Amino acid sequence: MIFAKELGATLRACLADDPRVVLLGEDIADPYGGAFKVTRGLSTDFPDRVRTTPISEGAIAGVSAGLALAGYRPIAEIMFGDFLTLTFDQVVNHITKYEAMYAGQAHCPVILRAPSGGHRGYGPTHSQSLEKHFLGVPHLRVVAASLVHDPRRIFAELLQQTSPALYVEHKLLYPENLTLAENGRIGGLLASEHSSPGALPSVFLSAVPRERCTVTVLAYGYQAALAARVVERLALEDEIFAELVVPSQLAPMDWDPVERSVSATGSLVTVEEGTAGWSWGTEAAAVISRRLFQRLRRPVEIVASDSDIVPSSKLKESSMLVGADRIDAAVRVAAA
Amino acid sequence: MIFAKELGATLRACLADDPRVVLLGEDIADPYGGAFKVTRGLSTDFPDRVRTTPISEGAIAGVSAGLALAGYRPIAEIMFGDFLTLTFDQVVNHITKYEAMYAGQAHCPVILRAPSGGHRGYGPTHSQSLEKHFLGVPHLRVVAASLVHDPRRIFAELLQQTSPALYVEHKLLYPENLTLAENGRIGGLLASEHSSPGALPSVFLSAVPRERCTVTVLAYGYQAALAARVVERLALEDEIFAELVVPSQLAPMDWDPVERSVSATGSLVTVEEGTAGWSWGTEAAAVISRRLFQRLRRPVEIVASDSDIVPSSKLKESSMLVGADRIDAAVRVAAA
Amino acid sequence: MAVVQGVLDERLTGYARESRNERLYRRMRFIRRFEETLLSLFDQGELNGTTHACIGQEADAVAVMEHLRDGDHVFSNHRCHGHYLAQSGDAVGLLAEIMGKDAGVCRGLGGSQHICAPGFKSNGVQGGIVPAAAGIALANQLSGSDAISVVFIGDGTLGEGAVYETLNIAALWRLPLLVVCEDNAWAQSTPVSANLAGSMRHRFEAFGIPVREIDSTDVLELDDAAAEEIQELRRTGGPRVLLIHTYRLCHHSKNDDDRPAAEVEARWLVEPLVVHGKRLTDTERQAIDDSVEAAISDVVTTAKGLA
Amino acid sequence: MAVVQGVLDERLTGYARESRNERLYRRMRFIRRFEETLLSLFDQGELNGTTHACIGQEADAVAVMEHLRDGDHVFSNHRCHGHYLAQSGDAVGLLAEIMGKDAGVCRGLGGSQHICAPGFKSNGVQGGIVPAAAGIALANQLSGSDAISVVFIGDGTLGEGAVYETLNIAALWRLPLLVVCEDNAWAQSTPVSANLAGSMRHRFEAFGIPVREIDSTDVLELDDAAAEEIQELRRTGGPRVLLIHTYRLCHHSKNDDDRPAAEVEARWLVEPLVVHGKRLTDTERQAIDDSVEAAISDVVTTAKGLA
Ligand SMILES: Cc1ncc(C[n+]2csc(CCOP(=O)(O)OP(=O)(O)O)c2C)c(N)n1
Ligand SMILES: Cc1ncc(C[n+]2csc(CCOP(=O)(O)OP(=O)(O)O)c2C)c(N)n1
Ligand SMILES: [Mg+2]
Ligand SMILES: [Mg+2]
Repeated sequence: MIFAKELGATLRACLADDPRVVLLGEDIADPYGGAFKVTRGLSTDFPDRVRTTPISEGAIAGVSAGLALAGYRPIAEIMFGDFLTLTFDQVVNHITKYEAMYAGQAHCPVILRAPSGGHRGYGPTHSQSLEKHFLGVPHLRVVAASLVHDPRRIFAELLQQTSPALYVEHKLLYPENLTLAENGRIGGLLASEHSSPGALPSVFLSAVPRERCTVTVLAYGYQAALAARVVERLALEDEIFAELVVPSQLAPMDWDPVERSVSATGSLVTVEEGTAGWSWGTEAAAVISRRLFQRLRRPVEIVASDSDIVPSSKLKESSMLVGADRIDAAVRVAAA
Repeated sequence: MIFAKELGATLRACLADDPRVVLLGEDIADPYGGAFKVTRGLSTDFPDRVRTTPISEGAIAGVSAGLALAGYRPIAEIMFGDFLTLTFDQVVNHITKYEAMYAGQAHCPVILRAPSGGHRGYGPTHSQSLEKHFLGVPHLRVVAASLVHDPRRIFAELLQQTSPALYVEHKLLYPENLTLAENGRIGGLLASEHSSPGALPSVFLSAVPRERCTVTVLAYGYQAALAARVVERLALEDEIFAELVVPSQLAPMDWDPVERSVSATGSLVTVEEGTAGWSWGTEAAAVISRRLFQRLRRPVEIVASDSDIVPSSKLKESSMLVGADRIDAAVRVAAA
Repeated sequence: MAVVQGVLDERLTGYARESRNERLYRRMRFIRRFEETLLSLFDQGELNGTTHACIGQEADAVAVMEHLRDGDHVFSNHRCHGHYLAQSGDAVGLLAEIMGKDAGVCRGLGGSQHICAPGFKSNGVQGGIVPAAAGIALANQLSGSDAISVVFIGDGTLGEGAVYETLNIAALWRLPLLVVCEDNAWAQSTPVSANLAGSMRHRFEAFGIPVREIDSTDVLELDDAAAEEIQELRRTGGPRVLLIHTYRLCHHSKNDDDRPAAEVEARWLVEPLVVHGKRLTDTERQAIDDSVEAAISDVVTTAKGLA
Repeated sequence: MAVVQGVLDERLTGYARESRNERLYRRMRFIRRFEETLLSLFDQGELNGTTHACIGQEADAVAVMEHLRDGDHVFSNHRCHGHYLAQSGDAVGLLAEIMGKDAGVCRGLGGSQHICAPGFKSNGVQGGIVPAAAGIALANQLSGSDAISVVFIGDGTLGEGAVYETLNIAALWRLPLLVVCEDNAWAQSTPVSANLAGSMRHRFEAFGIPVREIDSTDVLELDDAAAEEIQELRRTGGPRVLLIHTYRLCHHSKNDDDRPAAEVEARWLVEPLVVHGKRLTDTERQAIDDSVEAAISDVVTTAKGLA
């Protein structure tokens, strides 16, 4: 149940089940199978519909747009999420515009996949979590891979939609095991799920029932895995009880599960690896501060990486990026 | 004192005073002088340093980056702010990275100017206020033109810095008169200024002294001009007193003036023309909800345009974009 | 002409019984008068926003659309009215759209530069439509159809990197894409000489893409060229380029023309309606002009009456 | 070689007294052994992150840098070690950088792909460095200097639109820019044939830019070509292109090589050190190899000892 393999199997199933699915991306064809090997084996079995492209991120997105407008379901890999910058015009001025500006007469359900994030020493241009800049693009869904969401469900859902999506995959997830809920548990934590109609699911994780938790932690992607460990440890070692909410969809965001949790705990910590300022957590803080104005015990804590480049040096990188230590510290403060 | 003319005169003074200043952009040369005529006359007087470029926004930003790295002070016009999308890679992965990732051994003080905003019926790809996606890019200053800030001071300050900046100019400002404070007044409002060290100034506007105001309105650009009218009218007609804070710099944001005002009024409304969600006002709400957790009388109101395309039809456009009506309604609510 | 929106008016789109020469003249005249009417509606303050007329370039649109079929797709740019009218004949839908009406072809949301109808789309952001058109061509290739994808770009748009990224991919994958490059000598206020280094033709050929280059405002010449290129594209796979040197007679958008008056005047002598109009008798021409005029006037009345 | 960081080691950068052939061999050997050492340090787990070695392409870097002067500027890409070492000789600064040390040339912030030193910069994002290099060339032109700006790109980078946007501007404005395109036959896992349609040479010539094309791993041939191109660039203004067909002998970054073994083996027979090494006697070669070896070993020791 290695995440990279599961994701590859998901894409394989998409290709097998739906003849409209086309995979595009740099170096995604066999034998290489992509920089992170997610697509390995797929071009061998679906040579027409799994295509290595030239190094042209803008055109990858643009050709995907055309495919989608023509009824296909392109899933394009942008080798490093850092290079999503080169697709920004296509995403903002083309892909997400068509359906709305054409009064619903066209659809452009492009899915962009982007291996993202740091902690690997790849340096300033190969380690970023740039998804925050795509949040709030009208008509764009931003979705994050995590270990508690089955990629099969996510892609099945995305392929049901006619709207475009950006799916970010933190690189550190690839070698990890998917940890889906079994019998209401994930590892040492209670697990349950919330799905508002039309929204992708969020997962709740906590050591004890919500009523006994004094803080809500909202996190996605790899940071959600880090946060889960923190939540588990704080419960075991310090009897600090937190409920972790892990959404799969970051924007538009289904705030209901967060609101439900914070209504009980009275306190919120948001966690993300992107840089601080105008970030995912910012919107969470704004929304929850508004919705639960009188019920918040204390201000929302936003945990994000420093507003800076991601250094190459391991030491400097890990002090610049959010790690378990920062999460731990924030949860302790906010649980009080 | 027409804003477009003042801005043109500012750029002329920059060229005259500093031989390192170079202007680049599409159709900026004479006789055309730019799509909004801001640069008219400049290429005639500074033919080497005022250059019409091909239609290549990415390269305009990239060539500017090289000029800046080599010690020049490029000021590039992106004809419509909508096309900033095409400069996103240069801004995020090049221009704002160099100084930090090179450990201070290089500087890249590119200034991008971008005529932005709607209300002119130009349709979905020529009316946007995309600056929200540039907020929170580490090491990028985002600055907004307004009628209460002298562009001469802004550009003088930006040219003092070694960091890059995006300067957004709402198109509707061009034909308006600059309204700088005289004897502590702007029109019918009291005016004063706050400058934290190292930050660009913010202007305070109110009909009565702050102590008597029951709400703070935070707005920039053209929306600040709309908000000023609302503030003036509400005071005159309904004795609702608001203090308007108009920053010139949107990111990183100097929150002190906002905090100071809201400390007195206990209530905040933010106003921007960009679309709702992960917007400028979101960060304001998050920060002020935190800083003034116990002092806010009510949740922060964020006024932003609908999360949608900007329609071409005049009627549909004005109902989708923020206008005086929405500001008025929000201020009334928040003043209570 | 691929697909029709709403009710077609043969006074604008042509009659089965008329000669090829009459038909082509009528169709160009239609576009010309539509745009001139539009500009005067702007001047009268009846329209807001902006617009880019293709006055002087009507022959390109008409010639290309003559050879498209149902299933083919046209992607156009900011200067899309002529392309759209030649493709669809839908004058009322377009005018209502530019008037910002609900009855417009995109319910007034898109406006002048953002048009969508079966087999047709446009977007006002330069360059980015080219990969989209290639994606549509790829869809055709994958589904085994012989439909083609056509994209119109201007000389100035050769400044955008997206064009080259796409040429490379289209050539590598042999996509059934026809790029029609309308070189009208100017991009907004900038002459080709200040915008473009080297050779337009070689820009495409460097990717191994065949280029048919034609310096003409004669719709018959253009029609022949388009016919051959489109036939070759369907027969051999693509991509191909039709590079047309022409001229824009009107201002870029509205009231923004600083070009030398003598240059513009000289081009009025060889504009498509003049060149092709000579092939008709005065009576034939007058008859068409009158019927187009009446039809356009009906279009305006109809569009004004719509919600 | 333009500028030197810290203390130069002539065992690596060359001695005034030695012959041109010895010097060129030494300088290539330096780069080769630096990178091989780097790869083994990675294997030993001494380094983290990633790296792209230029093993097989050393002659390009050495040939070009021989003809640069103070004031010239080099912009390089992800595969920048050879360029940087040939330009600066600063092995300790680079190794310390890749080790993530404060003593590194960018204090460990940039790492392998993001190097800055006087007259040199690199960035690991393909394409976007080309306009920056053009901007530096424009700065030189504006200030009336005869300094030039050099940018290195790979064959695969011809996929990026930014390259073409810049070629157009550089040609229009006659910027003193030398584009060195190192075609090493592969881009990561993708052969040129799957990445590039048409002709590399024509891609540049379409912009009216002169191209010097050379299929060689012989540093003397490359050195002559670079000398002429750079001289012409300074004399006549720019831009110019030096298009080198060469080969990457190592994997793309680390342990990612699926190329046909026979293809790679064949290229080992004509790699720069073999080709040029034949011009030296065994004794001469051995002497250089030994001195480079000792110096590299000192570099490693020194770098390891730094904070
Ligand atoms: C990405 C982008 N940049 C700039 C513009 C503004 N603009 C609109 S039309 C135009 C000139 C286009 O010239 P050309 O491609 O020759 O087409 P023409 O207008 O001559 O038909 C420009 C610069 C735009 N629409 N999109
Ligand atoms: C914009 C961007 N896209 C993708 C990559 C990932 N990448 C790094 S090197 C490389 C291949 C480059 O090939 P080429 O230009 O031929 O240079 P070479 O590696 O062969 O020296 C790719 C795709 C990148 N660094 N930047
Ligand atoms: Mg043109
Ligand atoms: Mg290569």
